[in-house]
Amino acid sequence: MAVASTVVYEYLRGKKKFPHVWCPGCGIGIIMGALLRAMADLEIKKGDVAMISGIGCTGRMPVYCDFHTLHTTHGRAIAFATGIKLSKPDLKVVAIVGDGDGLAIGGNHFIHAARRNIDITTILVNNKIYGMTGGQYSPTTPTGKFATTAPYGNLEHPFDAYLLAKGAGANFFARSSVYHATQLQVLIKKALLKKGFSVVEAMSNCHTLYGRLNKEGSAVQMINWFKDHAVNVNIAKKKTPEELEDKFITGVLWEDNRPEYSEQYEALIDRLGGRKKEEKPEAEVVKQ
Amino acid sequence: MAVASTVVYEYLRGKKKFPHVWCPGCGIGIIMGALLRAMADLEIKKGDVAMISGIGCTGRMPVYCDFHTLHTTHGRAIAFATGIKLSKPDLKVVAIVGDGDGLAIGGNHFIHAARRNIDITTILVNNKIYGMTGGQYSPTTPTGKFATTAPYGNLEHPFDAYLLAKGAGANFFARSSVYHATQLQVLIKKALLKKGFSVVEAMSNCHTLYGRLNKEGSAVQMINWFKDHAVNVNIAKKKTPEELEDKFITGVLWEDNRPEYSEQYEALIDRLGGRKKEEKPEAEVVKQ
Amino acid sequence: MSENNVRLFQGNEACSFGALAAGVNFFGGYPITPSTEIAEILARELPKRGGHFIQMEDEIGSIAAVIGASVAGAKAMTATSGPGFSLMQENLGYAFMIEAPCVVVNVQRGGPSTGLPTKVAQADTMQAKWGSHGDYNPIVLTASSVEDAYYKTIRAVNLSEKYRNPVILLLDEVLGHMREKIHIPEEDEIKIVNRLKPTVPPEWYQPFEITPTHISPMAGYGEGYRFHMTGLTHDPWGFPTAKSSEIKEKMDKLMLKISQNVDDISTYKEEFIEDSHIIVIAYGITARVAQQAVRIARHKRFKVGLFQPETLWPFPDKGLKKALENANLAIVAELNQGQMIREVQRLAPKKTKIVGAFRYDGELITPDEIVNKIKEAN
Amino acid sequence: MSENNVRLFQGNEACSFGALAAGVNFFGGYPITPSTEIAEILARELPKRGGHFIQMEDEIGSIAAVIGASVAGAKAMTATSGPGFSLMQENLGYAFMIEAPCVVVNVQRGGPSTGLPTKVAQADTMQAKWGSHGDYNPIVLTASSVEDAYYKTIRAVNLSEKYRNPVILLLDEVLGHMREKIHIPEEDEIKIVNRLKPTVPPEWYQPFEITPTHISPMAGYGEGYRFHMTGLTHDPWGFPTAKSSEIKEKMDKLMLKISQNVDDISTYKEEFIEDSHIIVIAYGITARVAQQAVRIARHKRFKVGLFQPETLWPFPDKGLKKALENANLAIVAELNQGQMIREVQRLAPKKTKIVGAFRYDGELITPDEIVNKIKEAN
Amino acid sequence: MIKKSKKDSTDSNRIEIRLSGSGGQGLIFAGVLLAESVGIYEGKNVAQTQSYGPEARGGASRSDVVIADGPIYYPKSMSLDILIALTQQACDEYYPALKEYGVLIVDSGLVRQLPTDNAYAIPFTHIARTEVGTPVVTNVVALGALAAITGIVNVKNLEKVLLSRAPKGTEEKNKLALSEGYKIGKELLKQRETELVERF
Amino acid sequence: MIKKSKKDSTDSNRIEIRLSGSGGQGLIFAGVLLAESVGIYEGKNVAQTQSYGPEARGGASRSDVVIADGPIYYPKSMSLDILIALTQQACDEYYPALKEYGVLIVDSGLVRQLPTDNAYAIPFTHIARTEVGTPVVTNVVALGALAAITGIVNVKNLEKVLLSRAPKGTEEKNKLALSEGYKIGKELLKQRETELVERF
Amino acid sequence: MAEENQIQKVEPAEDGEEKAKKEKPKNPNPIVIFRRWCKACGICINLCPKDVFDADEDGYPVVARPFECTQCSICWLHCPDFAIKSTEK
Amino acid sequence: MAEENQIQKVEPAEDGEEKAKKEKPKNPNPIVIFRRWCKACGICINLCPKDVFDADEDGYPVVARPFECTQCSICWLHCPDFAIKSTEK
Ligand SMILES: Cc1ncc(C[n+]2csc(CCOP(=O)(O)OP(=O)(O)O)c2C)c(N)n1
Ligand SMILES: Cc1ncc(C[n+]2csc(CCOP(=O)(O)OP(=O)(O)O)c2C)c(N)n1
Ligand code: SF4
Ligand code: SF4
Ligand code: SF4
Ligand code: SF4
Ligand code: SF4
Ligand code: SF4
Ligand SMILES: [Mg+2]
Ligand SMILES: [Mg+2]
Repeated sequence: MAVASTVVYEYLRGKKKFPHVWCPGCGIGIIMGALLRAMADLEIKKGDVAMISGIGCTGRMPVYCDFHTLHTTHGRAIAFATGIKLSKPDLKVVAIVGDGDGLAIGGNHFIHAARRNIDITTILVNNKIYGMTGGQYSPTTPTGKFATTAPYGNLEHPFDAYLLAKGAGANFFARSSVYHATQLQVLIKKALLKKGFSVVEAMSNCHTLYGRLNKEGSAVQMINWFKDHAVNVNIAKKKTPEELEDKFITGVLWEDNRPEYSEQYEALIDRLGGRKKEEKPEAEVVKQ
Repeated sequence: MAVASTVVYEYLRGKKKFPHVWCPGCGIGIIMGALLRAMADLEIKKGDVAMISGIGCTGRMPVYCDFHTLHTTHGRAIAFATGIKLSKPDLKVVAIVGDGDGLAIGGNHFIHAARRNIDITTILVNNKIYGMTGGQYSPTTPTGKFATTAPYGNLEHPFDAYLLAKGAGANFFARSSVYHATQLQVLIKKALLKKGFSVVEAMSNCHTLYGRLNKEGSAVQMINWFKDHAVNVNIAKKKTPEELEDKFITGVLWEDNRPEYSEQYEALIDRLGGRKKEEKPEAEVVKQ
Repeated sequence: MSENNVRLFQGNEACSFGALAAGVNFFGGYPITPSTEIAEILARELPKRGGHFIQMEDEIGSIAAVIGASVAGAKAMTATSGPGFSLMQENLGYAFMIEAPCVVVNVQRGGPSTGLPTKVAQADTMQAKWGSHGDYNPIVLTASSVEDAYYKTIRAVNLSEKYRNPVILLLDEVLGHMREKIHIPEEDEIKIVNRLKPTVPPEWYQPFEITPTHISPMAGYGEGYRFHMTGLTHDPWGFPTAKSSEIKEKMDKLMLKISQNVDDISTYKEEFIEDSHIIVIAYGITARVAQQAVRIARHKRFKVGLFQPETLWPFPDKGLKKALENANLAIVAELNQGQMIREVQRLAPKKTKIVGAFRYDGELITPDEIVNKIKEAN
Repeated sequence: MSENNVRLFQGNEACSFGALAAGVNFFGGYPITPSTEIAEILARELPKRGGHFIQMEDEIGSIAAVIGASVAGAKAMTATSGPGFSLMQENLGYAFMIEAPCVVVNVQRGGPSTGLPTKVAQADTMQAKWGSHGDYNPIVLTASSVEDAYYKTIRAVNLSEKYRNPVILLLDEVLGHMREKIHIPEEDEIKIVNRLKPTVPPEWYQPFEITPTHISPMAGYGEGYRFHMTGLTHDPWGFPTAKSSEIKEKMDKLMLKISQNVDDISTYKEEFIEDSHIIVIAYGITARVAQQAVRIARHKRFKVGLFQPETLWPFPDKGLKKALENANLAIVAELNQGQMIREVQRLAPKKTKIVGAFRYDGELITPDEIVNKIKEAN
Repeated sequence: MIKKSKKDSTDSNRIEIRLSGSGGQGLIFAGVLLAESVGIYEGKNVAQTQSYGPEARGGASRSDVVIADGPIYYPKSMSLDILIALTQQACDEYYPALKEYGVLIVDSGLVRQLPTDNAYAIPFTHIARTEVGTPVVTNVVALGALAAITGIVNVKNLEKVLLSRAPKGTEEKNKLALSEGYKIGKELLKQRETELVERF
Repeated sequence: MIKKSKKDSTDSNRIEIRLSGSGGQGLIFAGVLLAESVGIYEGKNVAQTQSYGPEARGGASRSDVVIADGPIYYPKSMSLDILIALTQQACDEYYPALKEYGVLIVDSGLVRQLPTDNAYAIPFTHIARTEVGTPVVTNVVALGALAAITGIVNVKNLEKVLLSRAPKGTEEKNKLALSEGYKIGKELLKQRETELVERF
Repeated sequence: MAEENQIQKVEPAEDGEEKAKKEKPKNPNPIVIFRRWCKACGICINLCPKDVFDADEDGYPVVARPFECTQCSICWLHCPDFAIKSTEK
Repeated sequence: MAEENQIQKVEPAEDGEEKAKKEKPKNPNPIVIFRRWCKACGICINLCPKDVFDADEDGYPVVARPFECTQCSICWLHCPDFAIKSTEK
């Protein structure tokens, strides 16, 4: 497993774009490192990867990665990625989404891509807040926590992205955190290898906003919080709900093996003899 | 339990709007009957109900019901209903959605209302097809079935609305079919009584399109199919996946008791002393 | 903290407190720069006053919730910027169709697409009128100072209630974020308009009744009236119709309730028009720049006046026509590639030379740029 | 089933096969009356030809998938009607920003909102230009017969490829559903345009290179070029910029690649213009009605001609100005409450009286209605 | 037999035909068959249009076919030369659009109140049910009668098109329906001509 | 001390001040304090604007305050009367916008290369850290100095506003920061006046 | 879940016939079809456990065996068109 | 799930120190901070199990105890700014 300090540079737009925009200590950079190391582990070529993101702090990630990169509109990364994957099925397609981007405005594309089981590896950066716009609550902000639009504490219940993805039909779901950089890398690798819609939820620190509004301290403090509150899925199975109260579960939480969409579509093309171009449009439609 | 033949008429816009637009034998009418009987059972007053729908054959239901009725845009019924419920928390708010309307274009509002656990009773009419537009596949069309946009058989996987709703955090999920009109009525009654976001999925026949395209016969034949393929949830527990292969499970599939959103919001207003109107806006905002 | 109700407010703050003053008791929104402060302030202020705030899952849901609340009886509002405004277009059309009073604030930023989130533009000028499909008749207001934002928000709410029509308030990034002094009036100094309520017996109530004013009374939910509304073209009862005559009647109603009241709705400001044969035309933040430019130019002995539409739609056709009667040069200053200028081209006498002073690089146009246009073109 | 490649086609069918003939190999859509047949036909035809069809979860997803496929290298298209077109506006703006060639067909129905799903209208005329926020420059084509729909679809695809710009094809319910004879040309009779591809070494490749034509070559994914694109205003490399000069350069590029090529893009048809001082102006299905009306009126000895924009945007300003040079009466026939007429007002000489022949009750305007307008106004 | 539209002097031999009834009676399909026969096989210009409510099923339905030698500008009907009405409602609604000497053909089983005694009343549904065994082909029976009575289309061409467009397995029934319709149309025409001769 | 803008003859005593540096230095907050003091307590018209990149945090940041006796039409700065620069980048970028006789005030710890020797260089960050114990109040130290050097705002009013706007518990530190800034500003001013006297 | 089972109990398909045995009203018009709303879908005809209905030539239900009717309610609960009324309940 | 446990094994937090015991490189510059990219977030300083770094007065990390470094990789795997390179791996 690549832990060498230099492997990532191969994948960075190092000459152009650094230092990046993220706040000092922001976990998004750590997650990006884990993703790039996972790519390195799998020896994936840069030209074989399409990386698509939406809008948010998280959404800036493709700027720094030397793939085919597309920074789309807020919430729509997975829908764009769907068009890319379907029309170029040989590409490794990675969608980078934030908790607001991927689960609030983009929730519908998330569940439908999961249902369709199209081969997109989704990295969900969950910092429990809308970072880019300055700290409004997101669908993963825990009940009672503060945000600029939850000045009296959040009244809403958060999604558990795992349950949502599974309920929608995702093929693979794993979770880790910025503290667990190595585990994150391994899980992303698994997701990249998995055919179908796979999600890796990376718990991240937005100390600048979430941390400040909820008095959870600096980047370092928040990262250490992840250390203290992670429970591996195998260990979690033996714990009571009370013991897991303020914990989050890491590891591969869900795996399935349903047929993948773009593969099915290619098979349909083959079945219809669509590989060789036909000469003339056959024209006939009747609707009674 | 109201099974009298006349109770429904109290709730119908009988003088104005009948016969209704649906095809002869369309199950939507049966579902509407079950809903109105459930209302009658609970002695709910017409003026206390807001019924909101989206677009589709299903979406036409409010035309015929003598409540506060709002026929909105495709997919958005639950979002409209959210505004209504929050601003008038005393109303009984019912959203009527189709499988395309509620789960395709409207999927995001569905999962977020579930997450927020706002007190909306959603009747999901699942006929496994886009009826109104003439038979395109929907997110509940089973794999392999035919539709006008799936001329070679549907390649996609259907949602299980139950798993989706549960994964998103719904408080209550039940399922029945047009064959099981009485059970449907009882389940809707339970849903209406349940605080929070509750869903009743009513399996319905669209023989005109789904039935015709998939050679599943007339309304009567399709309704009888529901009879033969329903398994009550308690019985289902004892069956193997193979035995349940082409069956669907009925009854209350999921129930929880999480705090309800609009109630929480009213409590917040009380906490802030917002019941009595304040005299003057207190004006101060600082953002560093 | 202040003397005599004078406060230092951001434009977005003024808008928020204007909304509260006008009686807005429901806000559904989704954060987006540079409008977010409006949501943040109302999240804090509304529950204190018994009102409701909700952050929806996206802008489509936001406007839907707002319309729902409006139909149920609330004074409802949302605030957004370009990308969110684009997403709202379908349901905004629905609000026009069912004649739901509500206010949409668009704090404009640079576009197209994600564009320039923290930079200023006025490039949603046309979208505010034409963004949704089909024919509809938006009322679109603008504001050019923080205090103006306060009063224009009140006016937006009042007009929406009066005409049972959605009203769009077009602000911009500079105004939304700039701070100025504003005098907060006493409550009784503020005129509040409430929608017409039905007085007929419930059985007779038609939510889209054809009336001489083309405005139909609107009952809230739970007020004893039960009725149906739909985005399908409908008859006065609110039920879908396919009859040509009823369709036309509905479409005419939607049009006439606005077009017959342009004089009430549409306002503009003028400065130095009488003696001028050069007229600068500008709205919103750009109008302020133009005010300065006009003064500079007049100081330089140019006969320049300023025409400032306060209402963009319906456009103050009459006022502009009159203002341009003696003009041989019109300078249209706007922060886009030329949008309002098309209205000027439509309305100006042939003799008037029309020149655009456009800026669309994310910065506010300067008085000098406008003055230079005057010099060049004259 | 046919003789000499002559078929009886619906407008929607013609559009679908036109798309295939032009090389469209990706369609992402969501059903909506009256455009659904296009999706249904392409669902059947595309996989047979190795192309891809996908029914997305909504129209937002549809246009997103289309743009994604386009960027990846496909010729991509979607088809919808008013409500779906409104939902697409945000991402459509994105497509303009990243200069993604793609075609959006809008088969217009009655609006606003859900309106009249099975009835005809031309009320998205303005929305097609102004529906998204910010400044952008759509190419909008129209068609007036089934055969025209076939060729205009091909032209739409070609123009989108040539100018690296989204193209909107505005059809309508009547045309979409009507059947006429159409002669299907041989493959080699059809001119196909493909987007410019880069030839520079990959390290040098700028996806938004500033070029004399303002059109930048576009590499597909997996073709050896890696690049970044964003909806934020960007520099030639595709990276976000906040520099005024770069912002302006980008915005100018977007504008100029269209405005400098109006003569290539914008086409119109004329009949009996030379000797006429009455000009009827109409597009799409209404132009056919006007063709008949003009003939009837001329038979009645009115000096009437017809000006038919084939390209709505950029509007054929020059052509219309010329056509109206000697006109003292212009009749603008459209199926809405007055949209294109604003362009005519903008462009017509002052002496020309401009009269609208509007119909907006879901029915097609009749030749007699236009003839009567001519009689009345003359 | 069909008078040229007097209204519009610009059209060459424009003939407007409306097939009307309720959704599900296959009128749009019938319109397509007619248009294709005349358009593709008889070299005329045709424009086939339709109108239907949002319900798509059940409500009123109509299909118009305009036929002309020259170009067809206005594609919809203005005043009908021929009206086929398969329901009373359709007959009542569209009869006023029929020209003075236009031809009215109705399903005599469903249209009981005739607006004129100058109509061809034929029990299409009944014939379909009894002679072919299914009411599904009512539209085709009506087409056969139309061909016989008006002569605007060659029944052989109709058959060709019908066989190419009909779902597999229904060819024979459709053929039968067409010929039954044609037969009764011819009979009626003969009878009517006799009547006319008798009257004058 | 501050020259009236010569550029625009229409404004009465228009003064343009820019507070610049990097995100997180609290410059917008400082601008608000200044605007509120002058606007609410000193009866002038004010317009405070800002500009920031999409990153919101980290990047360059600036806050402009325009002060005038009459109406302020153009709300942004055109040519600065006063520039406070807390980073080298800000100083380099905005110095050209400063008027010929404008006042430049910089953080001498962070701005090492001065574009003019006619600047007030004060180690704000250092003072905040050493005298108050936290760099968070650097902006307030700068405000104090601004008041002392330019006299455009009364430091008492600044204190009032500061205390009302500062987060609970930080009042004392803020007060101290303000007065430390004021103190050094005064000192420097005195020193500078002496220098000037010496020079001429 | 207990009530769930009850639901199954009142399920027409399972219990209709049993109930039917118990009580047989002798009303000659126990069931009325509201012809203007009925669309002849055939559901009532097919679901009636007592085979009370015949179809007329257009497929509309005709109450052919009124005395067989047990008022089990299946027909009106399943009529999608609200076209069936009982004169008894 | 077996591999899951392996992952836990390579978790720096659990194993860093053990590894560190095994091998101690004697390189005087085992770790390089790329100052232009570093934002002084303090993560490396705090997470390094061997306390290799000190903070300078602006908070930037300084490699103060190079010989302690075990090349455990924790610092560079967690540097959000890609500002740490090892000279050894
Ligand atoms: C349609 C639209 N609505 C709103 C926005 C404003 N916006 C940008 S990013 C963002 C939220 C980002 O939150 P998240 O996805 O959690 O990403 P993070 O910044 O936390 O990484 C919002 C609301 C937008 N750009 N577009
Ligand atoms: C934005 C938008 N897109 C598409 C449509 C067209 N449309 C109307 S109903 C419908 C699908 C209805 O399917 P479903 O929700 O399953 O309802 P059903 O008709 O089956 O009851 C669609 C796609 C629309 N009205 N609006
Ligand atoms: S605001 Fe939060 S999420 Fe965004 S860069 Fe800063 S720390 Fe990261
Ligand atoms: S099309 Fe299907 S869903 Fe719609 S009314 Fe007919 S049977 Fe019902
Ligand atoms: S109630 Fe209806 S279903 Fe039951 S026996 Fe009587 S007629 Fe039959
Ligand atoms: S179930 Fe209702 S609609 Fe169907 S045939 Fe019986 S009475 Fe008629
Ligand atoms: S590799 Fe980094 S974290 Fe590990 S011991 Fe060396 S300096 Fe410390
Ligand atoms: S972790 Fe990286 S950015 Fe943070 S202090 Fe260390 S080297 Fe600098
Ligand atoms: Mg986030
Ligand atoms: Mg459906």
